[in-house]
Amino acid sequence: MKIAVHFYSYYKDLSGSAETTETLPPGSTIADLLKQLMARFPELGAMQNSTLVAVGVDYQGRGYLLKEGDEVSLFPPVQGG
Amino acid sequence: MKIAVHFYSYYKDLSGSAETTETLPPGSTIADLLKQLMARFPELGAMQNSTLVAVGVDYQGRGYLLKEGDEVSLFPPVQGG
Amino acid sequence: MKYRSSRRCKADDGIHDLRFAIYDLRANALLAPSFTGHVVVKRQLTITLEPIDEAALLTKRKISDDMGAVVRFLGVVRRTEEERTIKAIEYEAFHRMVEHQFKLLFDEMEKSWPIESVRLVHRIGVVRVNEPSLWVEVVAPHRGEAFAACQWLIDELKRVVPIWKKPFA
Amino acid sequence: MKYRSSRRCKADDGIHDLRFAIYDLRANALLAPSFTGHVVVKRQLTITLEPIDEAALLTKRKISDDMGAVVRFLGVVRRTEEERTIKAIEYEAFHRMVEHQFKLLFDEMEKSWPIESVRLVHRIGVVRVNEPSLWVEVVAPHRGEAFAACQWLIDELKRVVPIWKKPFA
Repeated sequence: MKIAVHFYSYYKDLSGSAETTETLPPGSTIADLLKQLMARFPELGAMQNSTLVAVGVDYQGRGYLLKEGDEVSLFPPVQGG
Repeated sequence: MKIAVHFYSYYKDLSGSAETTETLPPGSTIADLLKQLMARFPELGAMQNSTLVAVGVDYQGRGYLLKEGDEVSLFPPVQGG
Repeated sequence: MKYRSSRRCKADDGIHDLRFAIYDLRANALLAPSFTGHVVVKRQLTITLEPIDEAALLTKRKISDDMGAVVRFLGVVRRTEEERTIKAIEYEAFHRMVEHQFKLLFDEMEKSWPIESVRLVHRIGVVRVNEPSLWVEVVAPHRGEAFAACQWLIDELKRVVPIWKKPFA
Repeated sequence: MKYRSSRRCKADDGIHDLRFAIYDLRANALLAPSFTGHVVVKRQLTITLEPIDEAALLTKRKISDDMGAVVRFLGVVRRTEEERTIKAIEYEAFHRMVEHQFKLLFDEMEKSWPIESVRLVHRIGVVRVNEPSLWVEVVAPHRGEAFAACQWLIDELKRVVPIWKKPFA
């Protein structure tokens, strides 16, 4: 299945792009997606533990089961206000 | 010695006046003044424990030693804001 | 300043604006005697590239006769950010998620405190030092709940609302 | 309404207005990195029979580039006072003592938090339901200290400042 991935804040700079698409086998979790992304964008690796992950507009944990069509967003800790 | 006493808030209504003067022997404390005032204004008696006492513009406790010329103010708990 | 083109997003009078809420037990413990169990909580969220106009905001909200406390907070860009001197901060937002996360926070506020109104304006794009980036207002019957709700909202905003800073020296 | 004739008392730009303060150790623990050990804390106390004009208050205070947080509180007369419906509250003040007690509170605030400015307006005389009787503003480098100082000031005001309420049905 194909998963659209969006980067925000300095993750955009680190990855060199605002979005990408990953192909994953069915049954993959966010943890699997992150592993695959870190291999492709080693610059993001150091950030892995503090990375926030949303599917659509809701936060999801590493165990979330991805499904076709999910839009995943990755970003560093938020800093609004 | 003569001590000027001012009443605020509903103490004015209870005592029927905004101020009075009490004559006390030297060495008297605020506790002595209150005892004398309660005898003269029994309406204030029930309030005795919650009565706040200031000499000039500072709060003073019951043991404060009064001196000639002190201006004492008696009032109920404050309610500003 | 490459995020400068972020689209303007105004949620005023939109999805978050007016709805009913039934207070839960926690909220009821705090209620004023005249509280009837549910109220209309006015909500307004504004994410904008424009400067925050406090004077205009003040003219736009009347409070009801049962409200005794209004707490307002203004967050202003400081000259120092992580011990460096800066000229401005650029705020970037993931807009759709910002709106959704604020909706969740407003829902939670309604359940936790008997507030009548909450308004929040967050400026995005470039905000210079000494200019406000955030304005929050909470209206409630008593000051304790107004302060608590306002501080909670700001703390949560800084925890979950996807907005990021980029300082400019 | 027999207290209506209370004199007008304005302490603006008067005794409380501007002075130096050396922060104690407790305050220093909270200080921003750029803090130099003493600052001019702007103080303004207004006790007035006039309605509180928020818009005018907002135009009168600039904050410095090191300040990141402004907390404002508005206390409004509610329709119910001790479960009775009222039309207004009349506030009576022991003016000289009010000014002195606020000075002591402002001194204590300066020692406890690194605030840049505190302004407080208390209306006295008859204040009708839905009208503000109290306006407070605290400016500080960070929101934690601004909220804490503002709440502390209001709590203390309600404990020690000789102002009393008389509700009118």
